[in-house]
Amino acid sequence: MASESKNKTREIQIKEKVYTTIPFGSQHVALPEPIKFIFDTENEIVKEIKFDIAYVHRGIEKALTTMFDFRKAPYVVGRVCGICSAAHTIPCAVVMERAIGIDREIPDRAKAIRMIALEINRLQSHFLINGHLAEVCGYENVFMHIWRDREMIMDLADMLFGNRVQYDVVCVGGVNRDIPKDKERVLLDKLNEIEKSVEFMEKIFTKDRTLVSRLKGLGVVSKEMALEYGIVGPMARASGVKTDCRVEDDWGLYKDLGFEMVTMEEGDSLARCLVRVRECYESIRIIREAIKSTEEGEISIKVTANPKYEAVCRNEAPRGELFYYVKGTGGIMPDRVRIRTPTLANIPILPEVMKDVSYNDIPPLLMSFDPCIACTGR
Amino acid sequence: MKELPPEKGIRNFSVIETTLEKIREKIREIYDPKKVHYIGVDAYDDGNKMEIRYWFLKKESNVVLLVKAPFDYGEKVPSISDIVKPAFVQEWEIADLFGINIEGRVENFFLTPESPRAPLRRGDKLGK
Amino acid sequence: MLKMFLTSVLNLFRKPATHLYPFEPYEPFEDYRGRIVWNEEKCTFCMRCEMVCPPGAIKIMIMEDDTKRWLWNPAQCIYCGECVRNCPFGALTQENQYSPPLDKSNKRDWSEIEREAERLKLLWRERLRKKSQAKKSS
Amino acid sequence: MDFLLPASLLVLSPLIGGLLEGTFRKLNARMQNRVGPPIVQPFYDLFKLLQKRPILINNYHVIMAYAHLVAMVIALATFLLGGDFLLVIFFHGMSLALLSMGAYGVRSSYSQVGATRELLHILAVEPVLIMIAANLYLNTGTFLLSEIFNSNFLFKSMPLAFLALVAVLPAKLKKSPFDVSEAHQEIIGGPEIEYSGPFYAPIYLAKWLEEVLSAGLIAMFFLGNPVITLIAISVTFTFVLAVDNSTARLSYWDMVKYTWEISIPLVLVNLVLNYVGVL
Repeated sequence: MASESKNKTREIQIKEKVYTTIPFGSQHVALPEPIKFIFDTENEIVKEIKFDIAYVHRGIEKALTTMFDFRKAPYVVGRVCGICSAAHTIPCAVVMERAIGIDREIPDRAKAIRMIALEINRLQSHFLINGHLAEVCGYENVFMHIWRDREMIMDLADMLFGNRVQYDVVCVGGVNRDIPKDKERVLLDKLNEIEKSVEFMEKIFTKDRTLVSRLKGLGVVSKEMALEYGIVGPMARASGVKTDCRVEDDWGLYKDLGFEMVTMEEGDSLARCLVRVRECYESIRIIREAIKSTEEGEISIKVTANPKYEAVCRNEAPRGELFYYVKGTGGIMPDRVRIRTPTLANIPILPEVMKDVSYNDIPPLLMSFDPCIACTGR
Repeated sequence: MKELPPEKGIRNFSVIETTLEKIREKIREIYDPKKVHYIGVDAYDDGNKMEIRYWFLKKESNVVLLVKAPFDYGEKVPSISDIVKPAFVQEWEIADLFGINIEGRVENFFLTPESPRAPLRRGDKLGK
Repeated sequence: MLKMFLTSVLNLFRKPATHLYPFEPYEPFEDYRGRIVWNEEKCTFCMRCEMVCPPGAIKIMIMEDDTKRWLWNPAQCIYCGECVRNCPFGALTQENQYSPPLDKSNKRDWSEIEREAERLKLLWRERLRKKSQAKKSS
Repeated sequence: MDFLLPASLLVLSPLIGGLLEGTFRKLNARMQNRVGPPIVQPFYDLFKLLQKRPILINNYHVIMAYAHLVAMVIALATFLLGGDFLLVIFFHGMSLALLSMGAYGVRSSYSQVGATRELLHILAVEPVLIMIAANLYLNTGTFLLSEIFNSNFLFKSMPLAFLALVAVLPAKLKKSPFDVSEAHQEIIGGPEIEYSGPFYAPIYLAKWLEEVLSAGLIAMFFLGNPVITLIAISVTFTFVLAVDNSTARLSYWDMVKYTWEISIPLVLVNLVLNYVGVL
């Protein structure tokens, strides 16, 4: 009897492959955001992945249709995500304007200020994620340096818009505050300094041997795979997919200012990181052009009607394509608002990429995707 | 961007209306990863009827496409995640938010078990 | 690697970038969106600020003897400045100072205030209705 | 006199270790262009840890933490009181092994992974130390530290062995690029993760003692003039910290590979050179 049961257990052991299960999240040092991965590993190589994002649903889509009128909507969606606050407020304002039917009348100066807000937002987000990427590689010093320089950008936003994180400068019908001449000058001076720290960042991420050896060839997403999974933003551009909503949608003046898309072919973590670094140069250039091309003047128009059409807006958030849809019915609150955040588009590919990667490479791989779970939960 | 007349109540996207039975074929017809970018899944509930909506982008012309199909409450909705690979995440999300019975959905993917059921549903409430 | 090595060693002789906040005061920028200041003399209690406030941090209480009070919750306020821009009489201004930290002396039960304001508003509407009825009948 | 200085060093070693750790943190912060905590911060930490509410996972787990400390104390005592150098190495290795044994005693997978990596640390560090011991024997004719300490400026005859020691110091002190067993961003402290409050205190203390032991190992090469000894220790530690601040963490196999490919050949070359009589 005893031997029989012994045989049984042995059989079970042979049948079932025994993996070491390593949980990652819902709170983890490398990614302090509420997403949970469960990795089944063998000799620290990830074999199976499960994930769960059911932690932070805040019902913002519902709140926009039941609690806040359309004028307040940009302020509400600014709170979807702290890092890409401007990136959310702009398409929300634009989509409301389109639903009202006044999107053609927005003055150029307002568009330029929106672009400046978005690009400053992008700069600080890219600094944040690249610093964080260095940190999860165990490179605390680069993290400290990049975040020290990021403080400059935060101060810039503070000076221009009155707050470090929540710019709240965009409203339906234009923007809230203009950038006076003296601030423009300070902004241009600061941009030179920021450019220097971007150069520092580029030097580190291209030259530093330990960092490059960690990131090179890690989590390669080929172009076919990127297209198949419909990934967006810097991740797609790092795989050679030419997609950028700044030129695809026309709420801003990007086409007029000669926007150049940054793409790379490698598709690994290092490429994703370098695309972000190089986008920083482009952002700085766009801010300069935006200031140069427009004069102080009208910054908003009066909004008298309520949203009555269905409209969409696509915006390039720091993390990728952000999609807003609004269905207005003529009432003060829209009937349905849909927010498709970039991370939601990038999540499906993660399990594919993470398979057969060593566990100690998982944090850099995950951070190179730049997930923002607070956005995803909404 | 192609603009439809405002009388139809739609700005800067074009609509393909179809039925629930035909939606898979329709999407198979449209979707080609090289030419069409998949944006997302959405649902809409006007209180009497539900609608499932798939958003795409035609890359060449930058036109946003909406493929939509109405259906009744409780009807089983086919999944398109075998045609459009990344669709499953958002399908499960709207399945949770609207209480739609989508093929292959995972319960409580987006909401916690304690949260209200189907918060965005208007008619035919599911209750707690 | 070498670059960072040199930077690290040189940093030993540089001034650290840390701002030791409570010991070194931090000056907010000129246009920082800080606390909202209410000027009672200019205010006509038009209720516009209460209407436009996104989080509902401004409440106007209409007491039973028709005196009015303007209440602002610094903890709920998102400091967007929408009320200041929308005030037709310039009764609201935004300072560049941070709002003071909440402690026992200035913390109030805001949900209680909200409920009270709603109740008083209903009473006020009732009074208005009665007044207009009286006018009509006269 | 011969006994008084080592004994007083041993008694004061927690104090010295704490100050060393505090200096490390301060230097680390300054290298990252920060101000950093005060130098006595480790003592604040230790007292805070001792005051915390004890949460016991299992007895075995906690006993191993104390055993880790005791083995480290024995290693340090043997070193300072002039015992056998091999004994120091064995007790040092044993204390790390005890730590990973304790880590295997809990179900947390971070702890388990960390324990495996800790064993790899032993695999990386100890062979180099043993090779250095062999080299010392060739030079001084003894493993007894009391006699080795009488020798003057060993660095002259075994510079490559010293370089090998510097190369394994990051792995020994768990500094980047070889902090794989701690790997804060991957396994959150590894073998230490499940210890908390007063049960973490012995591990924290053992870390200080390990720093003192490392300082002693460096000092061993520069005996003779106390000023030179102190300068050597501070320069070496600054170098290790600067390396810590200028590298990313490599994988655990890289750690074993680098130490075996660089440190051990270095000592071997030194050994051959000593044997031939060049150095």
